[in-house]
Amino acid sequence: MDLDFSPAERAFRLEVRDWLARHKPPPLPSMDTAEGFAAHRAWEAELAGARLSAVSWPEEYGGRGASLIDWLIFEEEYWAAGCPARVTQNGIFLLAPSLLRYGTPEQRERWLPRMARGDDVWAQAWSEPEAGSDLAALTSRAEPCPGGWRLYGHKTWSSRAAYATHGFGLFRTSGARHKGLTYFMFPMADVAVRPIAQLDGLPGFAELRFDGVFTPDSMVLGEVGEGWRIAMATTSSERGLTLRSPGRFLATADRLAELARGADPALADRAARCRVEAEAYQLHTFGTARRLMAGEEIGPAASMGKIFWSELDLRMHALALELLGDRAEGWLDGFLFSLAGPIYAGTNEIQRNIVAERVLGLPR
Amino acid sequence: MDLDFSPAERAFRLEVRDWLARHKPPPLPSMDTAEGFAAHRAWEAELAGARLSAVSWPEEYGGRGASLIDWLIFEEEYWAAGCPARVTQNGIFLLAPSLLRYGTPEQRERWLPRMARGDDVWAQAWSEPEAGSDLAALTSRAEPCPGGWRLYGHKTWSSRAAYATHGFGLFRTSGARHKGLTYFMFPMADVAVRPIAQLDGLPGFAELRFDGVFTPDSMVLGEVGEGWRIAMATTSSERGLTLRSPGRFLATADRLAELARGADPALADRAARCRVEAEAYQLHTFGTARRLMAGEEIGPAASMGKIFWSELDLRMHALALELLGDRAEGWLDGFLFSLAGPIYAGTNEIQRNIVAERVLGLPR
Amino acid sequence: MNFGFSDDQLALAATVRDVLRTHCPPGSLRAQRRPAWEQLAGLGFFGLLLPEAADGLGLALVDVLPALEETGRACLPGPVVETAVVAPSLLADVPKLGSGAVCVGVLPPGQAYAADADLADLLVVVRDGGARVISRPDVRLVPRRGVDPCRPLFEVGWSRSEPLPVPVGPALARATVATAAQLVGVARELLSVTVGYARVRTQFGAPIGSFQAVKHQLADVAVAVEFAAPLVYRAALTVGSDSAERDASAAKAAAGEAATLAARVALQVHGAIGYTEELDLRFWLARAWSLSAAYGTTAAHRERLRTAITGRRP
Amino acid sequence: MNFGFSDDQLALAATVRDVLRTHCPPGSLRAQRRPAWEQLAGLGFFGLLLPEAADGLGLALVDVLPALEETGRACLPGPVVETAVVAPSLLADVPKLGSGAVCVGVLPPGQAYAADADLADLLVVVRDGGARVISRPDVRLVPRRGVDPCRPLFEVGWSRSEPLPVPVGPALARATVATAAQLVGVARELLSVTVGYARVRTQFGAPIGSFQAVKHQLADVAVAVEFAAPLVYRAALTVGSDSAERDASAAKAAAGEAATLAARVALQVHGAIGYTEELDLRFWLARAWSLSAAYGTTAAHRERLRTAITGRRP
Repeated sequence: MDLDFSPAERAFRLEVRDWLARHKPPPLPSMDTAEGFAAHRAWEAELAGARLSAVSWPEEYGGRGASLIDWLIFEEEYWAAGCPARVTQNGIFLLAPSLLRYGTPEQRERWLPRMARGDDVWAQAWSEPEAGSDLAALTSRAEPCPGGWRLYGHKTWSSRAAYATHGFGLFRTSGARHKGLTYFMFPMADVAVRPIAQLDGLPGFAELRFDGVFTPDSMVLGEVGEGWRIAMATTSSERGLTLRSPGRFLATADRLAELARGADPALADRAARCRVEAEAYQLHTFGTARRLMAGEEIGPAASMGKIFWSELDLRMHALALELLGDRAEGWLDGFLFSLAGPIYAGTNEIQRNIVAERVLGLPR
Repeated sequence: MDLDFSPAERAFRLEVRDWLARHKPPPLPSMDTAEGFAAHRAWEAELAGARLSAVSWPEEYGGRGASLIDWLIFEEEYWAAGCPARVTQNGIFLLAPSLLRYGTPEQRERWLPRMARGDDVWAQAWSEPEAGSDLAALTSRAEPCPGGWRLYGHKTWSSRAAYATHGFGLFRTSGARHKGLTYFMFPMADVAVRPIAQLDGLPGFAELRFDGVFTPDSMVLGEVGEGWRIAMATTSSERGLTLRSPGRFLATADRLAELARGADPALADRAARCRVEAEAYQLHTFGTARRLMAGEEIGPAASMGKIFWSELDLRMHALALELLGDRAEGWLDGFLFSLAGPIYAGTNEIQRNIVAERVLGLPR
Repeated sequence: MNFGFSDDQLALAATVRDVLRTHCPPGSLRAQRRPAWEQLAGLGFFGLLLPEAADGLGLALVDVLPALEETGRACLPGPVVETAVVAPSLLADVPKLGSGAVCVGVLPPGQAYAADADLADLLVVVRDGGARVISRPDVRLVPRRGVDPCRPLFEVGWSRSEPLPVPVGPALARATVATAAQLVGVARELLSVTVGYARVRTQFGAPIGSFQAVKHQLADVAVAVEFAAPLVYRAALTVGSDSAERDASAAKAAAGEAATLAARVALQVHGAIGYTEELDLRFWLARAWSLSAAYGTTAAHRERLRTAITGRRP
Repeated sequence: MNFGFSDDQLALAATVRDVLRTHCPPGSLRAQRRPAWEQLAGLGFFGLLLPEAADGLGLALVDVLPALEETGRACLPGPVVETAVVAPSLLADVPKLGSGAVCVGVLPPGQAYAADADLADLLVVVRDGGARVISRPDVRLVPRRGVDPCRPLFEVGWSRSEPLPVPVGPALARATVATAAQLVGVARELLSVTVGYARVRTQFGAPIGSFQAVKHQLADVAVAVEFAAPLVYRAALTVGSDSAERDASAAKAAAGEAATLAARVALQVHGAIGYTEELDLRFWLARAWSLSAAYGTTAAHRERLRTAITGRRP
């Protein structure tokens, strides 16, 4: 057991740190505005130019074939440098793992490089009004038609959809609760998009209505009826780790520790605790990366990570507001975003059920 | 709205304070030892001599017909003075409210004065091995016989039973889940008592086995089949308030605040928080007393108090251990006792269900 | 010992509640800066605490506490505490104060920005233990981003200002208690709205309010509010006494924590929809957060309590 | 970067686990002061960290960490950390130390009483930054009440003592990390025993482990242990470095909190029966509490971390 980075890993860290120091843009407008969206997209293109937008992907798709450790190093440097949020997040971290694992060579060839450059920006379309936590209750459906499928139904909480070029999600191709779901990619062009403004007034989400939106057979991911399995599999593999890397929480904890210098010791105590918890998540992730690189699956244990980082993030931002009082401008966006952490990607109530039932083996 | 004590209340406080200052015994051995039991019993007799063992009872039974406010004042002074735990607790605070409300004049006459003097010490016999939180699942039964009843079955977690002279509890007189339960008092003489040692090695609880223990008709409390209603009614009336008075938590919080002087501010902060919470419980109780004195019932809201004081008590003792490290001798008994708070008298999980379903109106 | 509100005190609250139900519906929070202000003025609301000499009713803070709780429950915008609670003890000699015609803003100590300063005819600035009053023409305002859309913040500059001869401590303690009362109202509304949602929203074939995880989170909110309120009531009773500051801190810290817990649970139980602009819930969430930081953050009040109770300074 | 234990490290732990399963069953906790001591000595357990020059194996702390976790999981009594971890770095020159024939006790700084001092042939007393060693004949012991029946506390007096020339800091950091590892083992065992109970104990016609309130409490324990362990592992790796003290404090605080949470939930889920002398559970509860206070309370370590991370001293 060790915590030592190899010479190559140390060199990679320095390269990333140096490149970011030279290319980091000034603070960009919110990616949920047209202007900000364009700016974030341009930043993704610049990252891609240095093969830094998706370092863990194979080189042929615009990555560096980097190890999970390298990816964690990249993330630490990226967030420590205070770089912009990733407008390509949904595609790179939700869709791409499934594409790499279940996609055809043509699909990977066709979509990954454009995704890496931000040419295409993907929106996720998981939830439906009546199926929030209960994904298997989805009712949107796909009907076969010459050359492909027509999508019907109603999705919501689709992040980035207000400006995205493409989307992906599960649609019913038969009645079976799980086996009836198929994983579709689709162009946003013909989807009726109604932006949903969030607490901050900006449309981070949208409602999507499909009335016969056409998508070709070539945009079905995996086999028909395999959608649920594909979505779950990637949830419990890399995605369990890559959804939120430790780097961003370490960076937040450092900003918080700075704020706490000279603060009341009772508050400084809480800030120090947050920093240590961010380190715990970092160390735990190094252990998880090791297991994944050895070919193991994380499985339901990924739920423990989701509970831990989402509640840490919330505590950190709430503490920052307590430390800053009405001077908290610089933390408000992060605070509002952190509030969603225990909700999205499976509420923490669901996650605790998973830990209790599938990790600890308690009865359903 | 005011928080002012009347001249009479202030005078009563001073009388109690003065009497306790002159009569408070040195620390007694644990009441769960034969020697300590006797000593605690003697102390109850001394209290009774000054009509201070059950101040809120009518004078004819050895009380002072004092108001709930007077009782709260007594409790504050009693615990602030650091007086012994009450060996008569079960009788005075669990049985007596039911006796006063549902007992016959003969029963009150017969039992209350002896209880007030500690001549009789009562053990509660609520739980059974298979019915801990689920009281309505009790299986111990009572069968009619000439002149009274014969009790059969198995009770457990009977506090004080190792040395008590009498006991009380619910026994089945028919199969109906609730309507089949009757409230019995019984002499301990013929009950097979197996003491259960607790974490501290002392028998605070006992297992009771009844194989035909005789108890006369005169020791049935209320109507046959009314046991459940009687037990629940007193739970949600005074008992909801008298189970744990604010006085003892205020006294603990003051000891804690003393410990915290000069401690790390992060710990002192937690001690100050505990003191304020003890005050919140005190104030809340003044409000509850007002409603009860106006003839209102507390009802399920009593569960909020149970959750609040039991978790406050636990936090206070855990903090004391953190403050004292291995010098915590003086707090160990209290710590072990506080751990039981969220368990007895209805676990806090049950209490939260009650609050959610019966106070907030959430579906069962 | 009679620790409960009188019929008069509750009747006043009921009146205010009715007025707010009619004139400060959730919709008005999107449209108006000062809904129900005239109607409250019509009730004499802004004169309740004014001495009779100043054409007020000369009531005590505790008399209006349930009414203030209602302003929180309705998420009433505008400088209500400043005009109805602070002004009477600092600016009693200002003419027509009781009529609500004069709108007052306050920049409390330890705060960088003044809430609702754009509405203030008179702005009270407390610095270095002393207070100065500035009239609208002499004020320069720079908008600052805050968390509460109905309680905008402004950085304040001024050309001329009048020193206030009266001590400012008591007025701030009263404002702190009044804000705590509003926080209790905000928390109660967040709780009842969330309970209502949990009863109708179904997932996995059952109302989410039937899941124990949801029940217990909501029960914890109920307990937090139930035991914060008495501390607020006490603080209103002792606001003139030696323990005024300490009791006000206990009230504000407990009410702020109850309200932020209520907000946290409300959002968690509502899920993604609670996070949207179109749901009114957001106004109460924002109020819980903004008032928790008003007249001293929870942390600042906890520090005061620690010093008062354990003598432990940082 | 290879943050996981090697096969050798895990194999050592498995061996220790087997020995303890046989020679330190729960029953032995009621009967013996030092169960399995000879068997561990037979394995060479007490020589693992000794330099080869002292007939030890010269292993690093991290190599024995999983084995130490097993001693916590089995609730192994006796001065194991003192003899197997502290002694090798302070008393390496004592003959036959590796054989387990010499039993060592420690009175750490900031603690009033020495645990298991009645078993100690040599007692190390750390005061004023320096360490002294006292041999059994020169020690006077007064029993003191502690929370852990298997880890009795003694007030220590002595007639003669030898100063130890070596710096004591590193040895204490190692003892702190070793104790944290035991706490992780204690927490894991408390969790698995409680999960087992929750699966079989029925109330209201269902196993209590099927109630969400119980599930979520146990899930929280699982999360606490899951994220405390890596901090302990790191501390074992950095114990020789500049960040040794800080990392040891992070490990001890997190492990202590995970273990006390596990104890709290274990008791709550077991209910009254968990509170009884006859159930073995109490030994693990007591160990969680006693080790949390050993080699620095959680509070003391949190204070250290605060100073290291935010520079904020009391």
